[in-house]
Amino acid sequence: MNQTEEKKKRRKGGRHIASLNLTVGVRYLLPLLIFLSFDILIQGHHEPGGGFVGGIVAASAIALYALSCGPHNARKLMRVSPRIFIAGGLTLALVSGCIPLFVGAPFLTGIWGGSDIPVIQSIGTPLFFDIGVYLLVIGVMMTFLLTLMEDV
Amino acid sequence: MAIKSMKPDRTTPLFGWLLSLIAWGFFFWLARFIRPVASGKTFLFSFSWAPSIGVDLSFYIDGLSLIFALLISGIGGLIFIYAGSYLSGKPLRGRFFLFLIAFMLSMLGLVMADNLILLFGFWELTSITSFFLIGFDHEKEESRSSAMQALIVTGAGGLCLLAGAILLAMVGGTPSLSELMTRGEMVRSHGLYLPILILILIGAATKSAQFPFHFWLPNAMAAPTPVSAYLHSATMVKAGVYLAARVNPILGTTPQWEYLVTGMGFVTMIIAAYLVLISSDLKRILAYSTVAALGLFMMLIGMGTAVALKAMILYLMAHAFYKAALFMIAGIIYHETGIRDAQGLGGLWRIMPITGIAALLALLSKSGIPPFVTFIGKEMVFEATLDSALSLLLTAGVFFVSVSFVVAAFLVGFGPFFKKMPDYGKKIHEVSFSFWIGPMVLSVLGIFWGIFNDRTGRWFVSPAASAIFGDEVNVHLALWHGVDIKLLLSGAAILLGILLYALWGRPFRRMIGWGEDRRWFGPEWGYGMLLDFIRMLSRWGGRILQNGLLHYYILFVIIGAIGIIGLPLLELNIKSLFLKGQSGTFYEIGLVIILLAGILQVVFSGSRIISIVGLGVVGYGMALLFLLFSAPDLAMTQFAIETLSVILLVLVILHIPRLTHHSSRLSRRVDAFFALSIGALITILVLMTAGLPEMGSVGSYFAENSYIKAHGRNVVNVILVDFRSFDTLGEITVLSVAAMGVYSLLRLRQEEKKR
Amino acid sequence: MTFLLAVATGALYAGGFYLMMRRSLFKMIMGVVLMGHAANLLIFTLGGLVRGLPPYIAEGQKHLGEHFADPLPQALILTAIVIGFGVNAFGVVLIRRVHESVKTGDLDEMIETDSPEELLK
Amino acid sequence: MNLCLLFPILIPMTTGIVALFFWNHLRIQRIISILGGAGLFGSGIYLLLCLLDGGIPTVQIGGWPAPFGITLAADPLSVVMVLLTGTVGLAVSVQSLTGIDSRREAFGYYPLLHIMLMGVCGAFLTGDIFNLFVWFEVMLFASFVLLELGGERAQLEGTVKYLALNLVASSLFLSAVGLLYSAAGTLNMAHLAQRIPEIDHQIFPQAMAMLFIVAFGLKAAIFPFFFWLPASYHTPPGPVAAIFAGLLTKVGVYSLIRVFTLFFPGSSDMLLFLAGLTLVSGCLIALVQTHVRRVFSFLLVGHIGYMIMGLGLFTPLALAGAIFYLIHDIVDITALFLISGLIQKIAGTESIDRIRGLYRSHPFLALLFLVPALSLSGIPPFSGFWGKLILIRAGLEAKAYVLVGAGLVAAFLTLWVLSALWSDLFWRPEKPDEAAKADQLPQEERGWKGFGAEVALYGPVAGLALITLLLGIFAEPVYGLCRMAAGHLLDPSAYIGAVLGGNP
Repeated sequence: MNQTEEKKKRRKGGRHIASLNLTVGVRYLLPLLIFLSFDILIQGHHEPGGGFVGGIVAASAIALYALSCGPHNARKLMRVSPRIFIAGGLTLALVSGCIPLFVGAPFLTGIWGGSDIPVIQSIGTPLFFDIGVYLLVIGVMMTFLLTLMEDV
Repeated sequence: MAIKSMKPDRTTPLFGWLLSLIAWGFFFWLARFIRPVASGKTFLFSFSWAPSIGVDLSFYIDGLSLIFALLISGIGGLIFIYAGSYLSGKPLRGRFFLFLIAFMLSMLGLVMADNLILLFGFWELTSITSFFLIGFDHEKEESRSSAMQALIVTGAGGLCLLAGAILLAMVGGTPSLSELMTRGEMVRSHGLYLPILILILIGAATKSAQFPFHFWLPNAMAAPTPVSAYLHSATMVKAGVYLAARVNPILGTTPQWEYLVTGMGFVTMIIAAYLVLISSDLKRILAYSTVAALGLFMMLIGMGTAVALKAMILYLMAHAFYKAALFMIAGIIYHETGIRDAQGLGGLWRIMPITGIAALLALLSKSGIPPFVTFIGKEMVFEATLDSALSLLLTAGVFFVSVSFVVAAFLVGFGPFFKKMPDYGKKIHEVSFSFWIGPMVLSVLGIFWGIFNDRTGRWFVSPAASAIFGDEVNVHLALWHGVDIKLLLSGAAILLGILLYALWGRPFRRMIGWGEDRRWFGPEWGYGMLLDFIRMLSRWGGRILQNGLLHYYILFVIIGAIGIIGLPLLELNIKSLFLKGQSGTFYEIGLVIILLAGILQVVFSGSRIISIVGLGVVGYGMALLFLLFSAPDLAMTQFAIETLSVILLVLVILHIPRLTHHSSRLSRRVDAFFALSIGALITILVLMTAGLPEMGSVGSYFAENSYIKAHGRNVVNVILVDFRSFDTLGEITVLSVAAMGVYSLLRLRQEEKKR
Repeated sequence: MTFLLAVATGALYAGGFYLMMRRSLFKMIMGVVLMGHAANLLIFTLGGLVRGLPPYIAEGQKHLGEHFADPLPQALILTAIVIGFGVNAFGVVLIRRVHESVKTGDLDEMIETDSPEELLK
Repeated sequence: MNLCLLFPILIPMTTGIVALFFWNHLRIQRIISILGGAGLFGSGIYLLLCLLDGGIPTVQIGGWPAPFGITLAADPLSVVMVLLTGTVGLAVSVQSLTGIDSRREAFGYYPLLHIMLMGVCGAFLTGDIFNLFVWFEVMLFASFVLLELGGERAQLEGTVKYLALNLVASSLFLSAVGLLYSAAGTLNMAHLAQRIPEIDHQIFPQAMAMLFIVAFGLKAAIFPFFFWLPASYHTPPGPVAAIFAGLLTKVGVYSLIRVFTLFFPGSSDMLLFLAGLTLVSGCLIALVQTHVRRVFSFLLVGHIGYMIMGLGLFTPLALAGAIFYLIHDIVDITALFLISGLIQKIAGTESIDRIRGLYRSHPFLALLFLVPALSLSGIPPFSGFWGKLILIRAGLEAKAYVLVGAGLVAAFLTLWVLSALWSDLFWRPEKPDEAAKADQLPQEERGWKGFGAEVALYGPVAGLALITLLLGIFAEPVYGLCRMAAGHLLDPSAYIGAVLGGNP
C-alpha cells in the first residue's frame, strides 16, 4: 500500500533532484541559456552553430530545469507538449520549403528578403527552416528526457 | 464424414445436366471441323495477348488436337451428367463443378494451343484444377496427401516442360507449334536437342504417369469417381501422350527419341500390367490398367511408324470410352454398396441390370472382342510390334498387357455382377437414369465405332495419325483380316485372361504378389524418401541459418561480407596502399592512440561504467579530431551529442544487471578474428581510396557560392539549411520518429502495467 | 595521418562488430554506437584532412580562400551524427525495454521468435 | 518545375505531420490516413502521366543546379515503384482501420506509417546517393518503431535483430558513400555514373560494387544476409508486416538495380551466385516452418532471388523481367501478408498446427488466399507466371543453366510450400471445440463491426488480388512499361542527361 502511494507520488513529480541551491541557480541560468541557444541558432549561418546545436542547448536548459524542479514543472514551463514542438518544427521546415513553390521556384529554394538587418544580416526561408530544426530538436530532446524522467 | 446427408437432392442432378450443355456446346462446335479436317485442312485461330513475350492466344485445330478436343468435350458432357447424380447431397459441390468446368476448359486449351507457352499455361492449370478435384473430400487425410502428391509430381514435371518449351521456342525461333513442325530438322540437329527432348519428356512422363512417376495416379483415386473417370482415364493423363504425339514431328524419328520414348512406354506398360493383377480395389485396378494403356501409347509413339501411330490413335479413342465407362460403373457400385474391393462384391446383376449391361459392354470392349473397336486396335498394335526391330520383346509385352486388360475387365465388369452375392447389409437399388446414361452411351459407342470402322478411320484416325506422323497416313480399318498370327495372339490373350480371372483370388495373388505390400523398393518409396530428404535439408538449413542467435547472424553477415568484398581485393597490390600523405603531429598521433585505447576499453572492459567511459573517450576523441582538422561545427555537435549520449546510457542502462554468462573462449577468438578481418578490409578500402588521384569535388561550388548566392558565411551550415536542406528535412524526420519510438517504448508499457 | 585514421576506422569497425557478436544486450548496443562513429570517421578521413582552415568565409570576403577543408563531407557527417544519435537513443531505450520484457540481458536466450525447437517439431 | 515529383514525398509527410497534431483524436487520424493513402496513390498516377507526357521529370531541390544540389528524378523504374508504393500504401492504410488495435493507433501508428511511405518514395525518387541514405534511414526508423509498437515480447526480440542487422547495413552504406565521394568527388548519382568509369584504378570500382552488394543486399534480404527478416516480420500486426514485406526489401532491390545499372553496368557473377543461393535457400527453408507468416517470410526471401537474377544477367530481357517480377512481388507479397493478418484475426493464432477448416468456414478468405498464392507459384494467367517466364527465358538465353535450375527449383518449392499450406490451413477438418473458439475471437478483438469493417478488412486484399490478376491479363502493356524501364536502365544517358540538365 505504502509502496504504491510512494510510486504515485514519484510519478507525479517524476525523478528529480530537490535541491534549493540548484533550483535557484537554474532559475537564473535558464533565460541565459535560452538566449544563448537563440544566439547559436541565429549566428549559425555565419559562425559555428545552427539550429541543431542551438536546439540542443535550449533543450539542455529545460532539462536542467526539469532536473531541479521536476519534469512536471518542466512541462508546465514548455506550455505545450514536446510533441507539438516536433510537429511544429516539421511544419515550419516544410512550409519554408513550400513557400518558394508559390513564386515558381523549386522546393526548398532560399528566398531572401531585406538585407542589412542587424545581427542576422538578412532574412530568408533557410532561416525559418533552421528555426524549424531548432524547435524540432527541442521537442525531440525533451521527449527523450521527460519520458525517461517520468518513467518509474 | 464426407457425406453429410443422403437426402434426395433433385437440384444437383439437374444442375449436372445444365452444365453439360457447356460441354456439348464445345462438342458440337468442334464437330463441325471433323469433315474439313478429314479432308486435310487445318485451322489456326489467333488472338493477340502478349506478343512481345511471345505468348499469344493461338489455337490450332488439326487431326490430333481435334480428336482430343472432341473426347474432352464429349466425355466431359457425360461426366457432368454423371457427377450431378454422384455428388447430390454432398457439401461444397458447387465449388466442385466450378473446378470441373475450369478443368475442362484448361484441358481444351491444352490440346488446342498452338503457342508452346500457352500450352504450358494450360498444362499448369490442369495440374492445379486436378489438385482441387482430387482433394475434394478434403477432410480425409488420404485425399489431401494424394492431391499434394499429384500436384508435386506433375508440378515438377511441368517446370521441366517449361524449360524445355522455352528452349524449343528459342532453338526453333518461334513458339508456334504449327510453325515448329516445319522446322523439325533444324531443331533435331541443334546442340540443345537432347536437353529439350529430355525436359519435354519428363513433363510428358509425369503427367501421363509413366514409370517411374506412375505412382501418383493410383493414389489420385482418392478423388470422387467422376474425377477419376474424367481426369485419370479419359483426359488429363493423356495430356502427356498428346504432348509426345504433338512434338513427334519436331523431335521424333531420332534414335534418342525412339529409345527413350519406346523404352519408357514399354517399362511402364509391363510394370502396370503386373500391378493390375495383384490389386483388388476396383479403382486401383482401373488406375493401373490406365497406366498400362498410357505406357502402350507412349511405346507406340516412340516406335513412330505409320501403323504404330494409327494403332495408337485407335486404341486411345477406344480406351477413353471403355475406361471412362468402367470408372463410372465402379463409381456406381461404390456409391450404392460402399465397397470398392473386387473380392467383396457380387450378384449385382439382378439388382441393377441396366448398369450390368453397360458393364458387360465395357468389359467386352476392354477385352478386345469383335466387333468392338478395341479389337481392331489390338490387331493393329500387334501388327506394329511384329513389324518393329525388337518384335519378339515388344509383342510379348503387348500380349502380357492384353492379358492383364482382360483380367481387369472381368474384375470390374463381371465379378461384381455375376459372382455370388455377399451380404451387403443394406438395401441396394438400381441407379437413376442420369447415373447410368453416361456409361451406357460410352459402352454402346464402342460397338458403334467398331461396326462403322470405315468412317472412324477416315474421320478420326487418319487425320490424327497424319498429324503425328507429319505426313499423310492412309487408314483402312476392317474387322476381319483373315486368320493370321495377330488374330491368334488376340484370341490367346482373351482366353488366358479369362483363365487367370478364374484363378484370381487370394492364393493366386499371394503366389505372384510380391510387389503390393513390399513397396519399399518402388518409386513411391523413392519419392517419399526424396521428399523426406528435402524436408530434412529444409530443417537443417533452418537450424543452421535461422537459429535465432544474433551472434551467428552477424557472424554470417561478416563472413559473407568478407567473402564478397574481399574477392576483388585479392588482386590488390598491398604496397600501393602505403604511400604519401602528411604525417601527423605529436598530439594528433596521441589523440589517435587515445581513441584506440578508448575502443579497447569499450570492447574489453568487464564493467559497464568503464565501458561507457571508454565510449565517452571515443566520442570526445572524435570531437577533438574534428576540431583539429577544421571542423568546428562537427566538433560542437559531436561534443553536445556525446554528452547527451553518455547521460542517456547511464540513465537508462545501468540498472540492467551485468551479464555473467560469457561466450566460450573459442567463440570469442573466432569472433575476434572475423571482426579484425572486416576491420582490416575497411582499412584497406580507405587506404585504397585515399590513394586515388583527385577528381575535383563538388565541394568547391559551395565554397564559391555560399555567401554570394546563399547569404551565409558558415558553409557547412549553409549546406545543411540550403544547398542540401532536403537531407536535413529527412534527418529531422528521423529524429521525430526516434522520439515517437522512445515515447511509445516507454509509455505503451505503462499502459500494459495498468492493465 | 590518413593511414592512422584509416586504422582507427578499421578498429572502430572491428570493435563494433566484435561487440555486436557478444551475448550481452548492453555490449551489442555499444557496438552499434562504435559502428556509427566508424562510418563518420571514414568519411572525415577521406574528406581530406586540413588543419586550421575551417570552411568559414571571412568577414568582408565573398568566398573561401585557396585552401579550405571540404565543407560537404562535414555536412554529411553532421547529418550522420544526428541520425546516429537517434539510433543510439532509440536503441538504448529499446534494450532496456527488452530487458524488462524478456527478463534477461542475454541475447542467446532471445531465440523465441525463431527458435530451433519450433523447427525441430 | 515539376510538382509531380514532390507530391509523393510531400503528401505522406504532410499526412504524417497533421496526424501528429491530432495525436489524441484517433478518428481524425484515421480519416487523414485514408486521405493520405489515396493522395499518395493519386500522386503516383500523376507521376506516371508526367512521365508519359514529357520524358523524365526532374527537380533540382533548392534551385541549385545538379550535381551540386540534390536532384529528384523519376525514370520509368522510379515511377513504377512510386505508383506501387501508393497502391500498397492505400491498401494498408485501409486495412489498418480494423487491422490495428487502438492501443497501437494511439501511439502514433498513422504518423509512422506515412513517414515510412515518405521515406520509401524519397528513396525511389532521389538522384543523390547521400540523400538516398537519408531516405533509407527515414524508412528504417519508421520501421523500427512500427515493428516495436505494441511492445509485445516477440516484437521486441524481433526488433533487436532487425535493428542490429539493418544498422550494420546502414553503416556500410554510409561508408560506401564516403568512399565514393572521396574517389569521384560528387554525390549526384548521374554525375557519379559519369565519373566512376574515369577512376583510374583496376580494383576500386569492383570493390565498391561488392560493398554495395553487401550494403543493399542486407536491406534486400539476399542470401547470406536475410536473417533479420524471418526473425522479425512475423511479430507485428498484419498490416505492418504487409507493408514491410511488400516495400522495404524492394527498396533494397531497387537500390541494387539503380547502383548496378548506373555505376557498375554489366553482368555480375557475384549477383548471379547470390541470386541462386537466395532462391534455393529461401524457398527451401519455408518448407518446414510452422508459422504462417514465417512461411511467407522465407518465400519472400527466396523470391527476391528472381529479381537479383534478372539484374545479374543484365540483358534487356532479364532486366525487364526483373522489373516485372518486382511489380508482381510487391503486389503479391503484400496481399499474402495481409491475408496472414486476417488469418491471425480469425483463428487467433498463426501456428499452422492449430488452424484448420478455413475452406469451409471462410470461403471468401480461401479465394483471397488462392489468387496471390497461385500467382506466387507462377500459375497463369496471374502476374507471377509472366515474371517467371521472362526471367527463365532470359536465363536460358544467357546460357545460365545452373541459375535457371535454381529458379525452377525455387518455383517448385514454392508450389509445394503453398499447396501444403493450403492443405493444412484450409482443407484439414476443424475440430469442433476449436471451431467454437475461432468463432468467438474476432468479435472480441475487433472494435468496429459491421459491413464497413468487413470491407476495410477484406477490401484491400481483394483489390491487390485483382491487381495481380489484371497485371497478368494485361501483361503486354505492363511488359511494355517494364521494357521501357529496362531500356532506360541499360542506357542511362537519358536519365543522366535529365538529371544533369546540360551541366557537367
